[in-house]
Amino acid sequence: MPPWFGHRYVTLALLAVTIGLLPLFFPSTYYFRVASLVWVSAFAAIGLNILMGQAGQVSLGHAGFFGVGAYAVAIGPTHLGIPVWAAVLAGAVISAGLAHLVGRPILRLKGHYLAIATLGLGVLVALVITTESRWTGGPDGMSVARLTLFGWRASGSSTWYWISGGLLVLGAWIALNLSETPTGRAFRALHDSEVAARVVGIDVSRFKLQAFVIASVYASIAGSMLALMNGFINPDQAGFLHSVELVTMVVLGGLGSVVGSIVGAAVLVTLPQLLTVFQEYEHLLLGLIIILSMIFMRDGIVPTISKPLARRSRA
Amino acid sequence: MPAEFGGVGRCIEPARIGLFGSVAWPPLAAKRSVEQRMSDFFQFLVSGLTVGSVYALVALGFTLIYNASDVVNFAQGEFVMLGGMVTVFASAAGVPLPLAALIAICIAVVVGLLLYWLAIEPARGASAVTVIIITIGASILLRGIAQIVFDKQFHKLPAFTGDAPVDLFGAAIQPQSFWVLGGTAVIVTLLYAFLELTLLGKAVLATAANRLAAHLVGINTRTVMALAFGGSAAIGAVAGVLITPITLTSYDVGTLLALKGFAAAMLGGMGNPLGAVAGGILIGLLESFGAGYISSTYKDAFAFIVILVVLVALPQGLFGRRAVERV
Amino acid sequence: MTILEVTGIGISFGGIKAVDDVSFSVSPGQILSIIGPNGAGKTTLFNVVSGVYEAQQGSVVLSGEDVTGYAPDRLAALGLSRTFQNLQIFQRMTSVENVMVGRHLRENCNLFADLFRLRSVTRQNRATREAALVLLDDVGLRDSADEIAGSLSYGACKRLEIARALAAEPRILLLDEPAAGCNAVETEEIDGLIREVAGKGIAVVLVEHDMKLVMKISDRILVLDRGKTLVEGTPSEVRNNPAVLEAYLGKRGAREAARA
Amino acid sequence: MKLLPAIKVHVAAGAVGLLFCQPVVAQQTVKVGSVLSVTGPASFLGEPEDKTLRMYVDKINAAGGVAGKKIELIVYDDGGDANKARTFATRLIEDDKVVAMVGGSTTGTTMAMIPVFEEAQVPFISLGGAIEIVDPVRKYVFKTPHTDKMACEKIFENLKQRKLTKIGMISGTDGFGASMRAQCTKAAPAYGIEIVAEETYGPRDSDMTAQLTKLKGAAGIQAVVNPGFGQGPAIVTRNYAQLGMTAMPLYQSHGVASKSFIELAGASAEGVRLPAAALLVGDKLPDGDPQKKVVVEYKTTYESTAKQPVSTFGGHAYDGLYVLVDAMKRANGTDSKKIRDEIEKTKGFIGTGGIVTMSTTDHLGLDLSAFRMLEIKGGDWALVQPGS
Repeated sequence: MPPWFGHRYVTLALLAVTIGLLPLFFPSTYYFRVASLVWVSAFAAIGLNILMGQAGQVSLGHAGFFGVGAYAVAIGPTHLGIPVWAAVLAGAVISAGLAHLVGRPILRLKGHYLAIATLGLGVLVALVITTESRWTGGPDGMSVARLTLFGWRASGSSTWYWISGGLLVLGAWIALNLSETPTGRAFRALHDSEVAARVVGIDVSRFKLQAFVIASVYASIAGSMLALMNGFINPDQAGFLHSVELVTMVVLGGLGSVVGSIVGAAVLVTLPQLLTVFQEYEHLLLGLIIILSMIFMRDGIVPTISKPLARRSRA
Repeated sequence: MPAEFGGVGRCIEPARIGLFGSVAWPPLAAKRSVEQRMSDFFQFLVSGLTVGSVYALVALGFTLIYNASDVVNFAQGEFVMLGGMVTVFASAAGVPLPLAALIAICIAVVVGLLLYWLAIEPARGASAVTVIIITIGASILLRGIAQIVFDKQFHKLPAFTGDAPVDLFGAAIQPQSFWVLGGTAVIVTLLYAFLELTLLGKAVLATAANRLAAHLVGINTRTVMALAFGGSAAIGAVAGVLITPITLTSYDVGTLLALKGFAAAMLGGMGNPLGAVAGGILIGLLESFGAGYISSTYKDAFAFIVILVVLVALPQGLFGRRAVERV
Repeated sequence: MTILEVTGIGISFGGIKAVDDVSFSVSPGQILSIIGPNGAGKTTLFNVVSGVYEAQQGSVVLSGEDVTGYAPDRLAALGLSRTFQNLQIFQRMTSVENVMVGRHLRENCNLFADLFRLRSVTRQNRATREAALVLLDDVGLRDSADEIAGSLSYGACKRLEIARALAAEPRILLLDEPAAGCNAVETEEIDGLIREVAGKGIAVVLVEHDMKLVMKISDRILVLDRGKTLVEGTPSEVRNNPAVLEAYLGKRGAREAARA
Repeated sequence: MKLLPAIKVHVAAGAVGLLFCQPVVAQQTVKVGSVLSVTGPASFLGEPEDKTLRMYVDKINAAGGVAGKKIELIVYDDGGDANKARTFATRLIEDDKVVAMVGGSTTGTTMAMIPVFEEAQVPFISLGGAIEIVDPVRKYVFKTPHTDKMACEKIFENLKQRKLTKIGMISGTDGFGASMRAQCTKAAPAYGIEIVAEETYGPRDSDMTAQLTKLKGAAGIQAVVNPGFGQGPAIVTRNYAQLGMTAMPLYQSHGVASKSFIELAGASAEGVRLPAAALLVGDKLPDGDPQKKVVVEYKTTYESTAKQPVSTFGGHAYDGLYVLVDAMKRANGTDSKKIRDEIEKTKGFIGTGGIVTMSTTDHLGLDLSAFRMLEIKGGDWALVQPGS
């Protein structure tokens, strides 16, 4: 049995156990709410990490896809009367379609040029959402129908904790699956050397596109989850600042590390909750923490911590 | 452009806002005389140039730092904020405007240098995206400090030479606009002269071209980078001082400016100062003509659509260097 | 019969002709070496043939099909594989993964199967890994199979690239200075490896500075100078061509050649 | 198995220590929560609201609190982010266990928080502007600021009196602007107003000359209405003067009802009209005016404590707090449901925003009379005499 086989399921098991046991330590359902937010953000971050960490392509407009998913579950049931679960799928399909359509031309761009192109894409999506108020409720957002499956109505923080938690495990499982497969290796190869990748026969643009589409679907589903969880959605979730937040989660946690994305999300979601007691010093501290952790853990939190452990285990 | 609108039928129906209904069609300009359309045109033109100049200056800041250190500094907008806010509070404290502006620029430069020494230099060798996150953290930090040191209100500065609008081909122009345009021109010229005519400037260019080589021929690349951060901080601050009388300022004006400035720099071609200026002006014009002739609702869209189209056609931006990959 | 036919290739950068009207051809099992002083355009020629650069003149014909201007991945699919002079290994991946990537075209790569890591994928992974390990063994890197490639020595990386190139089971193999940075022993191994490869009927095009190696294993040699073809012929022809001897091998090189 | 609860308690304590830096709750206090946009794009709303709540809660406590209990005020800053607001709302309900909430600076954050309070059945007095907050009426949701619908009607009423029927509208694309724009478009026909041309600007736009030039050129416009808040309207007003359009009356909204608007717009603001609460003209009110005492008292308290010019935004927080406190007094207890019922029974409450009389069908309790039409004269507010 190849060595990586174990790792994958160890990670997943640990994740599942964490999600399963965490509620024992929650004094109130407010913690369910915060944790669910972490799971949802982590889900989006894991997807983005496939694009950024594995395939090495940056996206500064990923909240756009998040917004597509969110508004799909908002608009679908409200205006078009389609069931919520179908709206989630629709959102994912639309996001994938959009990513595929736009990805083809812009993924030829490199580095910062790709960054600004994706950023532009995100801004455009957010702009449409904000402006087409007849459908989206405009800048103040719109309320979202509750998720109902076979007559059972999903509501309450704890319910969503389990839904988002389960989803996260699924998302992590797929991401972990990917990295050790022909597709995953192709991603990582073109990340390290595009020319070498092409010379061994990898259709670079095709694989970049695949990574982009996968990441967009992750973001879209995460968006749908958040919208359903909140029962309300507004354009901020599709905005530039949210895109930056997602990228920060990925980089802070560690490029290419699934666990890293979860840790990154956990940090960025819970920090404001912790720092809020510092009143007007909140933002100052947030900025300071981001700077310091990136200086002293430049590869991201998880890789920086796990590296020495790995070395010890090899020795 | 307005000529095409000529002769189109009369327009009394209310304009609707929306993706398809967003244009008042037939356009409101329809029944207007040639003179009026000319004056409108100049109005849009100057407004676009004015706003564009600010984007250009921010983009210039991006470029300067990027060339010297490969860092994309998302805290660039905060320099503009500092320029404006410090001037406002200094002059409120009774300091004469020119002196206040000078103080603001100096403070911005100090902040720029501190940013380099305390946040960028320690992370030398980290991946580009890591450093970008650091600069994002820096911009959050600076905003956080600003809202404590200053306040969260909006503030204005008196126009340098009065508010009485100047008539230019029938367009009413704020005198301050000329200050902005002139100031931008001066800064661009000075920067150009500095880079081309001074030894230090050549050192910056050399570092931009090849940091290792520059280091080997004995250029102190650290000094050059510090210089770049100080310099673009100064440029940003000047932009803030020039524009505040027109646009007002507050502790959080930086974010959007950084966004637009970054877009401008990329549109022009990252690493090319003149490209940055061109990109900034272009985006400014796109916004104002877009708002003027097509739809104010989607004016921000035009800028980004154009950026996407340009980059798809020219992956290195308008004036970026085409690099052959050496393998 | 020839498998690779290159005719009248020309490309210039900023007015300078890097490669000017160069032609050559190789047949299966043949070893063609391209030599010449630095800046003669050897690597550029490789980049054109392997589709990294687009030729401005001339044509490349691969087993009868005109492939001029094809993208590298298409050429790879047609059986052309190469290594790089200045390393292009996948730094963050392990040695064995590098070689596994080399098998890309030999694996069937289905996104959905991969996303859910179906049995078939795991099985294929195992097979690919085995194959990769064999190749690593051939280039003497079996022991460092699970080390991060970025941590390998220069010579090791060179050999890793060869293994990766062979993993694609090419019909033509372009080797850009495979022996650079290798000690005598390693060079010997590479020598043997190249013969072995050619023995399997793979056409080998070799850019190399180690004249000893070149003279020993080449069937034919192409001498480039300032982008132009100077001489083409068998080792003995080239060896006995005074112009080549003096101008491009230099006295030392000449002696080496004579001894070989 | 016996181990688990032990860990649980232990770690839970740790978690509490970590997440809760809040003071130890003294006996005999009643918790009132608030989520405000103290920072971010709407901070000019959230900041005065925050200051107001804190200063008056201190006052109330100094005077012995309400129903024999001191008020413990818990304020969270959502930075204008609806999703954050939603989380803090949950925190107030689940963790802090507040009996009522006064807050929600913007319509966006308010709408995001409503489900939480409706589900928890805790009264929520919003400071958001849009009418959709209280229409349809939600059992536990109230609000104190005048609706944007009322603002439109007040403006149109004044236009009608001036026999102006064709207007141009330039609105911000932020929540406030977009919502009021929609309301005005709806209300216009009833007043025989025709919106001839429409323009918009982004919340952060720094130059609106292009849009105004279009309005200037539009056929037959007699007046311009600018639904918007923040710095946008100030720039619109400046550009309006710059383009020499001042011959056409310019109407701003209650979204700029603070002295800082006049400061920012400077001389350009001369002659600009807007509907606003009496608060801005407290000293100019006739002595007979029932609101005079309240607004003058609030104005002086705020300006002396906060060291910045009074705004109607802080006033809304004042009204919300006292509507709640009165209800608590009448309920004579801290049972959320009772308090909610009493809030709904609020009658003739004199606040800075007007005289509030709520009912089961009206969770705002203000009518058009609460709005005064103001005009900016000589850099200060002036009451517009009815009919002019």
